[in-house]
Amino acid sequence: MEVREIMFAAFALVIIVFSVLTVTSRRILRAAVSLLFVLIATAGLYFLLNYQFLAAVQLTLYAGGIVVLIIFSILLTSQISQKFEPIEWKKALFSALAAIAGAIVVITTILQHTFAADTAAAMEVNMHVIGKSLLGTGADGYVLPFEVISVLLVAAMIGAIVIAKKGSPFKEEEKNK
Amino acid sequence: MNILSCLVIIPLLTITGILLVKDARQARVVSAIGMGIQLITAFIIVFMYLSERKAGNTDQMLLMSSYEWFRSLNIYYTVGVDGISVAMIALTSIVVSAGVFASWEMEDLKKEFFISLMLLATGVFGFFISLDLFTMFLFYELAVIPMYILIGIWGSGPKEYAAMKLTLMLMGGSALLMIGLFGIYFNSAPDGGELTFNIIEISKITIPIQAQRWFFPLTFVGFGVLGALFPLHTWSPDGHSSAPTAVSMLHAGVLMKLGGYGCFRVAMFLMPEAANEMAWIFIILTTISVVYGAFGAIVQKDLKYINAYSSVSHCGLVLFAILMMNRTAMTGAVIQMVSHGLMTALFFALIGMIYGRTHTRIISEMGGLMKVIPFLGVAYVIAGLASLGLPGLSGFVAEMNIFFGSFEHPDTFHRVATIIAITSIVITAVYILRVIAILLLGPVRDPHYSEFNDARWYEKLSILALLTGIVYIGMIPSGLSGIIRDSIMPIVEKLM
Amino acid sequence: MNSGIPLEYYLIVATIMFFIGVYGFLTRRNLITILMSTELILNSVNINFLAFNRFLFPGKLDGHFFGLFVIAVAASEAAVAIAIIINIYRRFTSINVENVNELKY
Amino acid sequence: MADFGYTVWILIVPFVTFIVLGLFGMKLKARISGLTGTLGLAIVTVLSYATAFRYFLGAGLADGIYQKIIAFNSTWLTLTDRLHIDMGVLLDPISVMMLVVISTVSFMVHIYSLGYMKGEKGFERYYSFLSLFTFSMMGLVVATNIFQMYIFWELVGISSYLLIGFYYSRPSAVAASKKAFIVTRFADMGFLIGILILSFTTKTFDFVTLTDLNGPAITSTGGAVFLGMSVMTWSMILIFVGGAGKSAMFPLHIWLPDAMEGPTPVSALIHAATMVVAGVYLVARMFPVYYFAAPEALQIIAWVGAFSSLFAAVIATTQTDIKRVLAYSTISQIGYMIFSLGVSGYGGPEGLGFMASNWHLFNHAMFKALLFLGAGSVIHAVHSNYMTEMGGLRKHLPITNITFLIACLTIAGLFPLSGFFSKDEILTAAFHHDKVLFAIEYLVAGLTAFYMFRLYFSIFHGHDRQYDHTPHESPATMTVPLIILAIGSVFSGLLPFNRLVTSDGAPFESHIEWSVAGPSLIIALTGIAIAWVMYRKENTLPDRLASTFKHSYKWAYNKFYIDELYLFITKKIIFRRISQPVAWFDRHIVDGTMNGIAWVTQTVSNRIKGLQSGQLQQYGFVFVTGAVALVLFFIYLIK
Amino acid sequence: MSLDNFLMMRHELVLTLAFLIILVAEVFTGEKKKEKFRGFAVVLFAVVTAIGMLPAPEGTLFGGMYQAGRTTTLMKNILNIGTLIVLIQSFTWLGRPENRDRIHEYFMLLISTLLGMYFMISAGHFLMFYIGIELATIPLAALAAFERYKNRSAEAGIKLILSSSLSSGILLYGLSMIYGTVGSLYFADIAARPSTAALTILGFIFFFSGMGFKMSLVPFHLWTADVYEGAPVSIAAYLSVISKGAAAFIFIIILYNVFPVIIDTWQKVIWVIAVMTITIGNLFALRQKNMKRFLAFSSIAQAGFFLLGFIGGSKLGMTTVIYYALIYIFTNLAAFGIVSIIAEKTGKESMDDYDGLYRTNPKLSLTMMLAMFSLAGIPPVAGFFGKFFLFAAAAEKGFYVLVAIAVLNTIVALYYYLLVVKAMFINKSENPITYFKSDFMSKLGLAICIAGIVVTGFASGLFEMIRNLSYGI
Repeated sequence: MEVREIMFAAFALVIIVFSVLTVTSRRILRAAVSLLFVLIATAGLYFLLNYQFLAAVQLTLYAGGIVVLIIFSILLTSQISQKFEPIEWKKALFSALAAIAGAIVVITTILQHTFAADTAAAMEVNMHVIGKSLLGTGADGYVLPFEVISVLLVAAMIGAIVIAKKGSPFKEEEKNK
Repeated sequence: MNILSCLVIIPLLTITGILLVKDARQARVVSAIGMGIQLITAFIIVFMYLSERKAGNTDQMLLMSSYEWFRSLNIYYTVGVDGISVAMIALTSIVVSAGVFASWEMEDLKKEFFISLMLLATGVFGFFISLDLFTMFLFYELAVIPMYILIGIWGSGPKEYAAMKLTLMLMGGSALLMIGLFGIYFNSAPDGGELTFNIIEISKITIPIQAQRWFFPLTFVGFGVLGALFPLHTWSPDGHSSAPTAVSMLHAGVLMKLGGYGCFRVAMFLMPEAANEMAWIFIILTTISVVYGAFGAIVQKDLKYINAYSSVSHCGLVLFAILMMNRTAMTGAVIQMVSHGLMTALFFALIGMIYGRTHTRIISEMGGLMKVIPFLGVAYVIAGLASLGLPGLSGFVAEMNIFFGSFEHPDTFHRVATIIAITSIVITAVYILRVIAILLLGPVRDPHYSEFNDARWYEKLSILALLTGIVYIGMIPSGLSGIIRDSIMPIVEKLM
Repeated sequence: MNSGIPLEYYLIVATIMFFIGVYGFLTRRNLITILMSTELILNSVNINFLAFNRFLFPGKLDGHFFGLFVIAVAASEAAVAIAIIINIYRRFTSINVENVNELKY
Repeated sequence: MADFGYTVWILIVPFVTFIVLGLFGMKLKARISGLTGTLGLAIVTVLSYATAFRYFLGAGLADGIYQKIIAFNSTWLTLTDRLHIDMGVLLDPISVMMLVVISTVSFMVHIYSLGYMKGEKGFERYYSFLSLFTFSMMGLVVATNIFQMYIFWELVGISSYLLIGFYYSRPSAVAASKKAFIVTRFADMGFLIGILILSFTTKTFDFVTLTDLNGPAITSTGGAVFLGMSVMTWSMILIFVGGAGKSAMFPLHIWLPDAMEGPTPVSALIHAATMVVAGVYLVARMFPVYYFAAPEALQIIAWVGAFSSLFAAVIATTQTDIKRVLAYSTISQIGYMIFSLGVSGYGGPEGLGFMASNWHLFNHAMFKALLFLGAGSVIHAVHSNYMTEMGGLRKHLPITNITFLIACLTIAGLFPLSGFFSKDEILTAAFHHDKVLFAIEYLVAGLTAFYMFRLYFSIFHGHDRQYDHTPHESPATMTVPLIILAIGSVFSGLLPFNRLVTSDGAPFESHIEWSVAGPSLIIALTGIAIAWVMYRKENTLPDRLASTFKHSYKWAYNKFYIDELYLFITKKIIFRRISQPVAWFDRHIVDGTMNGIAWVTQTVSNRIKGLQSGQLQQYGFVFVTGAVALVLFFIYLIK
Repeated sequence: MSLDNFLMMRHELVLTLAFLIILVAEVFTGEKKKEKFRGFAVVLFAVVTAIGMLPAPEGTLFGGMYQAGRTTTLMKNILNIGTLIVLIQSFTWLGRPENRDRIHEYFMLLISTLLGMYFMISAGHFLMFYIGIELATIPLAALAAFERYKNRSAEAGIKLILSSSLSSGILLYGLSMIYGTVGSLYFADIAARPSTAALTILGFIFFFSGMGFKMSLVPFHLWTADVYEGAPVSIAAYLSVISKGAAAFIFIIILYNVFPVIIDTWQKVIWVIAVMTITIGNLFALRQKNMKRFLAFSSIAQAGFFLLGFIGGSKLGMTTVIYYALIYIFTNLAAFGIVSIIAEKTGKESMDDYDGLYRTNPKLSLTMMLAMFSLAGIPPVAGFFGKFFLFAAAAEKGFYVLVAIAVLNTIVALYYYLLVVKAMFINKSENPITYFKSDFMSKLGLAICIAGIVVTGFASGLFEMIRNLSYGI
């Protein structure tokens, strides 16, 4: 077994185990931490695939940003020590059935498919290439989505603010129905 | 501009006029004037038609004109008339005018009432002049929908239920019809070329028989619902009994004719092969309609119900005759449409007027009305006699054409059906005379009746307009019959 | 370069993760944990994209950039979602999804 | 051939009178409208007589045969390519004879009514309806084709309806008129179907063509056989059903006695002299077709006629309402005529029955109208219809008494009154045809004499009853018609019918056959004698007889319960077993299906509301399973 | 970039500019002037709409990442008109004291979602499409939760955003499979490299589910009613017409231009989904009493009708979808407009409250009736023409059974639309909504809608124009 394979197996194992923990853990902070592990393991997979840049982004933005955001909100809204009540078995059963059935169907389909690889030479993925592509305006250039995503981020920010903003001239209680 | 389009425009202008006047009482005057002009226009059209024919114009449709509408789908606003449409137009204009006068004393929301009525008229007139299936369908639905409002607001009894049922069943019919129309349209150019909605164009080609087998029954049933085809007639008793007077008049008098008219103008004319193949199914149904409606009418207690069932029977006869597919029977069908239109409108007008005085429509609660309101009584008797097919009144002419035409059919099945249908004339006599006996004759039932006024001027106007038509057709039928016989020829030839 | 591990393995891992996320979405009561489940789902998709990109179409960077943008979108989505969740917490004094059902039928 | 175009006016005049009186009668004075009607009829009568004289005295004759003359004809409505309805005037011996009969009786009735109906509300309506009737009846008899006949047939029916129901605030009159119309309408349906079949086979409505010996009707093989008889026979039987309905033959006779609810002059005109013989006229009109193409039908006709005459005569002996007695007597006499046609042959002396039938029709019109008008005069005087409330009126009503007596003698068939001649010819024809039928008719002749004199003695003899006021003789407007008609019934037996009205238009010789006439005269006298014994003076004999034959009497008195049978069929079967179930079926099954569809939709809608539970996770569940199911379905189940 | 390129992207650029103007304006407007800003924003948007109408070149930009053509321009213009009406209608609501401090944000969020839709429509690459769809959704969730003080608004927001993230997850998964089997995410490439492999179809179906979510097709529709009911009326309206319309537009473009190869499959899928959508939508709408919820279910059923235009895969189909969308915008906005006005003035949203409305507010009732008739497809209003042509498009390719199911469903639909008419015109009420005067903006909004409802049907020129512009990009 090569190192790569061992690493892959390790990352895969981490991903699956902690994914399961994320969705089953009855303590919310543990779930969040499990998610963190999943995200980190995913970044590991990206490394394996030789996408270092993206792995870095994954670590900083996802593991760093989103998870922190989530943890903050957990702190704001939940009591950390509190354990969730166990899930109603019916709900769990049916959801599990649906998920498993879905997984089986999809995996079967994937395994039946013979993937045809492109003959084109592999592209070196370094910062130079990424930067050029990201700001490229021609074919395979991603400047437009890059611009648009900035609008999205601004809009999301505004949206979050609008909701979180405290109304000044108006008494909250009066309209609370 | 084509004079036929006036028939659509005048009611619309009348609506505008009604909207403009301030006083609700003026609304009725405006509508009366509008419909007066409409009546005159209709008769001008009749004369124009006749003079064109006399001048030797042998085209199937006269006074035609066509405006492009939806170019890419080849939809045109095409109008034109033949003898049959002319007859229906004349009928409609008479009934609508009579309806306006019959609703002279409408109490609530007068303006709205007349607007809806005019809208209904627009739809009906539009339907009869249309030669393009699309516009025809448009006007068809346009005619149906104001019924909901009219019955719902100004009706009586379980009006909401009745209005809803009527609207849904009729629109259900038109839903089937729509599929049928698509079937026709998309098969209208079997050898390539441009698809068309134009009836005349389609009649020149042969729609593939497999398609016909599907779309003929859809189209026929679609129109048949409006023509009270058994077992899809049940909207009729409830709808008619709840509707206000003028609406019952228009609906039974004219709207139900849309069904019969459509059945042969569209279903049979355009898909003759399937019509020949499948006629037997519908003949059975219509024969049932004819007898069943008549029997149903015998035991009814409500005047309007009696008339509604009677309409089922009579309209069943229309469809029955159409399905016989020969010239005489189909001529009879058209005459029956006109005749039934007039007399049933008259019936409903009279019932409305009687109801206005006695405030009941249950026949057993009335009696001896002939003494107190002789004008209405006599008119009712005449309408009744027309309905039971007395010679000299319109019903007879129609029925004889139908029976003799149907019996001409070489097939025994058709003749047996004819004989079964004939029995309806006795049953009709039974229920008509039963009503007359209970309602009009006998001793005056209630001393309060002496306070009743006989018909007012506007009521008389309404009644006389309809009576004139009934008597005219009954006495001198050859004019109408001749026009229709000529015009029915292309259709019959196609069916042969 | 990737000789050892077949593409399918990546895909299977991703798919399993995807459906675990789905399972979480369907069963978790806490709104925040539901949000976390969706993050799992998005992550699994990213693995797919990158694996395909690397194994099959290494000549371009379609999958790579898609993954990048998905991360960004996920972030903004999370931001708005969390803002709403906090508002929910204010309004309902609970972020149990089963309680958030004033609107139904 | 002579121009008879003016005969159209026979139709137009009464029609115009009808319209004028119908539309404007309300505004006229009662007297004026009565006179208008009478004047109109006077014109018709003059025209009819003129036509008759011209026709019989040569204008109608060609090659020694009375021709069928189409005086006027025009197409009214085209039905099919070959069938068209014409309106016209056909003159031949029987139609001309009918013109005379109708105009005479109608004119008499018009005059009579001036007195009888005086002061009635709706006087102008009455005259308007009378005109309508006259118009329709005239149209019927001069019809050039069977369809025109049918049209006027219906019109006669409606005028009868209107006149029976003249006193429309009286429930019994309303019921009677309704019954009359519906029963005849039912029969007319048979007539119509008969016409349908006939015209389908022969492609014509025209009488001239139909009765042409080489025409399609007679030469046709009769078409397909149905239930053992040819289609032609069936059509002729159905046509006869129409005739039987109008002529009140058993079992369609039930309307006629009830029809006596109408004013008495109307009974005289419509229900005695003219309309009810339309059936006879119809068979006579179609006689060649019957004889050659449908002999089975003719046989049926003979039996129906014979049976009806006996049946009605028996009932007549028990009734106490004088108008009803006359009504049953009418049925009986029409039965005679129908029967006579049934036993007749065609051509020359063979057609004796045909001639006799028409002759009897003519005579009957005179004396029966006279009887009814006389009865009217009596009723006018005592204000009652029941003979039990009458007696000894001969002192009070001398003219009525005498004319009534003449009529009774005539109907009994005493020599040399007219009834004797025609009845004798009928019996002779029957004698040559069928002995059983002949015997029946003999019996009927006796019964007729008996019940007529029972009636006569009960009214005019015996002693006075308690009258509200002393009965007095009717005014001249009423008695003059009585006298005229009495003269008519005495002398019409002298008319040479065998020269004028024959089956093929050719005159033939006939003479009284005393071997038949003698016994019949004796039987009639016997009948009169029995009546003398029983009713001349008040005694207990009738009651004792009635109690001796209790059951038979009860059955006859109750008209053999035919009315009840009809009531059962209409009320129990048509109403209860057909109409009500149909109405129920319509409301609950057919309509119920429609409502059911709506109900199902609503219910489903209510049941599935749980799908929209408000639970986000459930939405997700549906979402995911939906997507997975689609994948499964479209990738693995259908490729 | 040349001027032509700018012109090609003018919709997006102008809109971005508007977005920036509002952003800057927010900084510089004082508390008191905020209210007046509403008018400015509406006018600004009207200008944007007008600029969109200008003729412009066609073509692709950014190496095929962005494409603009006659069809997309037309679609964007239609969306512009609809959005303008929504903005006009939300005018009064924005004037409420509790909303005053967030007027700018409202406009910005709305404009950003519209921008997302533009990019979605003009996408030439699935990445652009994805970002567009997210940009069109995420701010909408914020808008749905806009009424901070209402539980229901918050609930609507969370339901929208979480459902949408699930759906976009599934959509993305589908896209990844398409990417894996085809090898590119450029539309042009995918169309050029046909693949009918099972995995492609799986990818397509997952993608379809995501689109189904946006268009609220059954079984992906369950969020719809809850969100419509909870969200502010103008947002519900926006969701039901603009968002749905945009989704329909891009969906039909993708179906026709990207997946023509697997047309057999997607026709079957659409057949099934259309039947389910129409039927379920109708069955639920049948029993609704809350007007917003009622309109939500009705809009689900309407989405099913849209699919009838999709299924043929023909030029007629695309034409009718666009045409119907235009009609639907006017119609549904009229209905929502009235609901919003009444809710604004009286706070009543239940159908029972509408009893006897005609007697007190005849004009509103008539408008509502027109809208209902148009939704039900009753002539002579536009809905009739739209439905007729939609059905014709399906019938053209022989889907008669589908058309039959659809038309029978229109009867059920007619029933519940008539219920509204019945409430307003026929029912009598003890305490009807009293007479009130609407302000200018409400009237303006309704007037535009009425004009649209009445004219769009008859104006065959419009239909022909759309037909000439449709098909392709």
